[in-house]
Amino acid sequence: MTTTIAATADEAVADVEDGSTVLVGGFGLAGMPFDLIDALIRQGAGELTVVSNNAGNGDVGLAALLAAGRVRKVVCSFPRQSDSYVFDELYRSGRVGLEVVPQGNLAERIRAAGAGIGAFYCPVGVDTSLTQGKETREIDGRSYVLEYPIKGDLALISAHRADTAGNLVHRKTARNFGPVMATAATTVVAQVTDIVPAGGIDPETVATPGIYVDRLVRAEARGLTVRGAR
Amino acid sequence: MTTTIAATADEAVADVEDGSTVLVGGFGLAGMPFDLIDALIRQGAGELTVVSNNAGNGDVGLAALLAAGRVRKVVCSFPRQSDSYVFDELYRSGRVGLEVVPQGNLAERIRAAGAGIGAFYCPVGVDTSLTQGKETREIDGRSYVLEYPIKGDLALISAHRADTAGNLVHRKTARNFGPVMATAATTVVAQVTDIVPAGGIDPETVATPGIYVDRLVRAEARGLTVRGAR
Amino acid sequence: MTATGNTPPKGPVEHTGRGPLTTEELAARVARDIPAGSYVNLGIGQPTRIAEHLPPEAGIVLHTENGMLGMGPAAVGDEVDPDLTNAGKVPVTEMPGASYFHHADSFAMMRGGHLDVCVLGAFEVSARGDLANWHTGDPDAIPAVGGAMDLAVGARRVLVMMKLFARDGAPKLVSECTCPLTGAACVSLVCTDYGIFAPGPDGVRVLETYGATVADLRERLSVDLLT
Amino acid sequence: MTATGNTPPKGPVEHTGRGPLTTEELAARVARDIPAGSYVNLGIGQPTRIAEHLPPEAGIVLHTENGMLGMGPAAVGDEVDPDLTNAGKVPVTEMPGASYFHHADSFAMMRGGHLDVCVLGAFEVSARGDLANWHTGDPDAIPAVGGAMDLAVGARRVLVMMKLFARDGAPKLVSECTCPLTGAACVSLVCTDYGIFAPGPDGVRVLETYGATVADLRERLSVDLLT
Repeated sequence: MTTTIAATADEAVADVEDGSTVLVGGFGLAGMPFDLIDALIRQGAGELTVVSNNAGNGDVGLAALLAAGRVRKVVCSFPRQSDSYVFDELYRSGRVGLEVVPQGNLAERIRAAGAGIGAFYCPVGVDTSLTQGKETREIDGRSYVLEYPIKGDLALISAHRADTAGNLVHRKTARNFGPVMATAATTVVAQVTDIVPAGGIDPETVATPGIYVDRLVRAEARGLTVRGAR
Repeated sequence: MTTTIAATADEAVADVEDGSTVLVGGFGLAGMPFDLIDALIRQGAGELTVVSNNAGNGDVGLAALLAAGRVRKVVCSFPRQSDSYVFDELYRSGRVGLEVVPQGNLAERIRAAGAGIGAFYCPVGVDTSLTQGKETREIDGRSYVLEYPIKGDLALISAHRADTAGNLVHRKTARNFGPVMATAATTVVAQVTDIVPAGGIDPETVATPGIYVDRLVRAEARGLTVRGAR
Repeated sequence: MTATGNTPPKGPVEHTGRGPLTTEELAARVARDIPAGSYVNLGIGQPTRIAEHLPPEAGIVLHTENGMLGMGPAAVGDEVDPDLTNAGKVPVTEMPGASYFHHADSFAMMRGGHLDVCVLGAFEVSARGDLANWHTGDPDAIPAVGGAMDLAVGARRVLVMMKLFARDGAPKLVSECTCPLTGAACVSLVCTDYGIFAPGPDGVRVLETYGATVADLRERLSVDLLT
Repeated sequence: MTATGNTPPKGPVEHTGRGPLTTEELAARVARDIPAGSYVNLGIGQPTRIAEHLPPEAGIVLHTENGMLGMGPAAVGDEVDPDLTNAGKVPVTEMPGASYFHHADSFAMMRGGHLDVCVLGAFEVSARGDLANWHTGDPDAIPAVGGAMDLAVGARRVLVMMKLFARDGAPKLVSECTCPLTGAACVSLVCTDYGIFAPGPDGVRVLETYGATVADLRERLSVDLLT
């Protein structure tokens, strides 16, 4: 249904429930929806399963959500980074669960959820510990593992610009997981730096069509992506 | 490897072999690579399997290739149109084979070939005659059919503009199968109306990255898409 | 014409002081069933006419499976652009807020259940909501499915717009489809010239009739009609 | 330094009048093995350095799995843009002819076999070309795979760039990997400071040595070396 524009990030995430699965865009800090994560921390929902490429950097964004004790489990490809100390401590003390998924499988499984694909045979990770116990099949002489969709109750993403129809354009490698996560969650919230009237974005350049976006909110400030960066 | 620019459409398809599977872009006439098909007719390869949404309109494009007797089998979603008389006659007289594939399955199976997916479970066509004999599976209470990739030896597509790095931008609904077919064939040839230097296309707007495009050729004239249209 | 009061009627509304709906009236009737703000795919043929009856202020966005959201009306004169057509290959226009995407993305959008409504024509619909609209079953016909099967599973609500009776008088709302199926148990609502019906696992519920009573329709249909 | 004459040598080329390759020399050596016009993904860490040794006129296009083709050198000063990084999250630049795409498209590109070459670091490579580069096997380590497994299956040729021996002197080219695998039988070429090796179903073929003879390496490695 129609994309709505929330007055604040707090309003945009006001109805998140405990136990939700939240897809969080971004690759490291690029494309990370900082305002929305901060609002989610204020909103207070807990027992969350977070699906994202990483598990937080420094003390901001996902790391702050983790530090607030709101996350039960992280599904990601690369939790361990030089500044992932918040996650590291929680994980080592058994206070957060972890499912490690190869990065491309993470993206493709999210796409499958958004594209109505029930499961797919993937050649990545065959004969490795990350696919142990998963169903395998030989197709045309090659081995594949059966992978299932990852769907979210909520997706929080960041984009460069939106129009009032909810169409999004992204910027450089900050695009990363945004367009895919937007297809795969019941409620999709995007923070953007600017919202222009419908017709203000060239229809050929839309990377995330408005049909996928439920709520928009203007990010308070651009350049947040470098706060705490290393 | 690097995209090359062919001087003529004939040069671009000079090495097509008998028995090839050829993915042909376009939806009706929009995005149909007329120059390349005409060159393929002159080149003479036969016993082709053609994968395309339709099976030709009027006497041009795919219809001309069919009329020349070069096609053994058509894999498509919608052969029957008010002006598909060339195909209709060949089919009724048993001179061309036909595999009908739901349109979205056609696109997704081509994508799977390009994306290294071995097979996927699809909810389309369950309990219909088009999926009879195919493997099915219940996943989370819903029925799915196992669908396999469709790969081409050659893809012939049309785009609006290219740069010398092989990046393509398309135009409106003429984009249709082009970006997907470009991922799924051993050799990909694109006819375009214009070729600009690398850097002449905004990197955010590329719909078909150059890595997928082997050969470019300038279309002799724009507006060919209306020749014989109805 | 329809019951829009605060107290919904218990049974079907019988519009008997008139004839069955004309195609244009039916298109308008279906249009009223599409909520404001919906993303909608209108199938080739009669459903295309619904577009003219959608109020512009409702902000309904049309999808065409050949790769566009925000499709506008049919193109006329200088607007005609061979690169911009609908799924029926008819030249169309673009609305503000439109977007283009390739076929795999377009059908992922459908298959993933992101469209709110699609409206399709039909040869037959069964009491449980099976849809037959791609093949008459005539062994001499050249099979052609297009996006019909994808659409049948690809919207939250699948509406059928059709005449209730074929030219020979045979009902098209049936106990079991005789034509090859497009999709099983996928139709939410059947909108016809003689009435609006909701098929389902328990049978067909009549919501409205036009130019006929429920009793009249019971005589002409072989399906049980729930009220 | 390498044999580029018209008559290729029958056995490996032993470069014994010198020490093993420095990291920079190794990066340059690997760079020479990447054909002009290739699409290449350079893994995080040492392989990143190969970029500096690719001749600009070769038209080699770099892919970064976070969604870009046509990646340029690391960004300096005003070029730094938080929205433009490589897979190691280091700010980079954009070359003419670049393109951006989302993660699913980026990994489809890899998984579909469209990259000509990727170069990865490794903890261990086995004689048949198994790769271990994502996890040391240390039970206390936090597992983190990133795109390693996708890259291992996602290029026509997978090159490994590593030192031949770990700090403790243990060989990293082994009969069987002891670390958890990233991919099985996926490595085409192992480029090390002491030599270039081609693993395969029949065992490891030595192509070149640096600062050591094949005989020297046979003494220090537990794998059979074919010549």
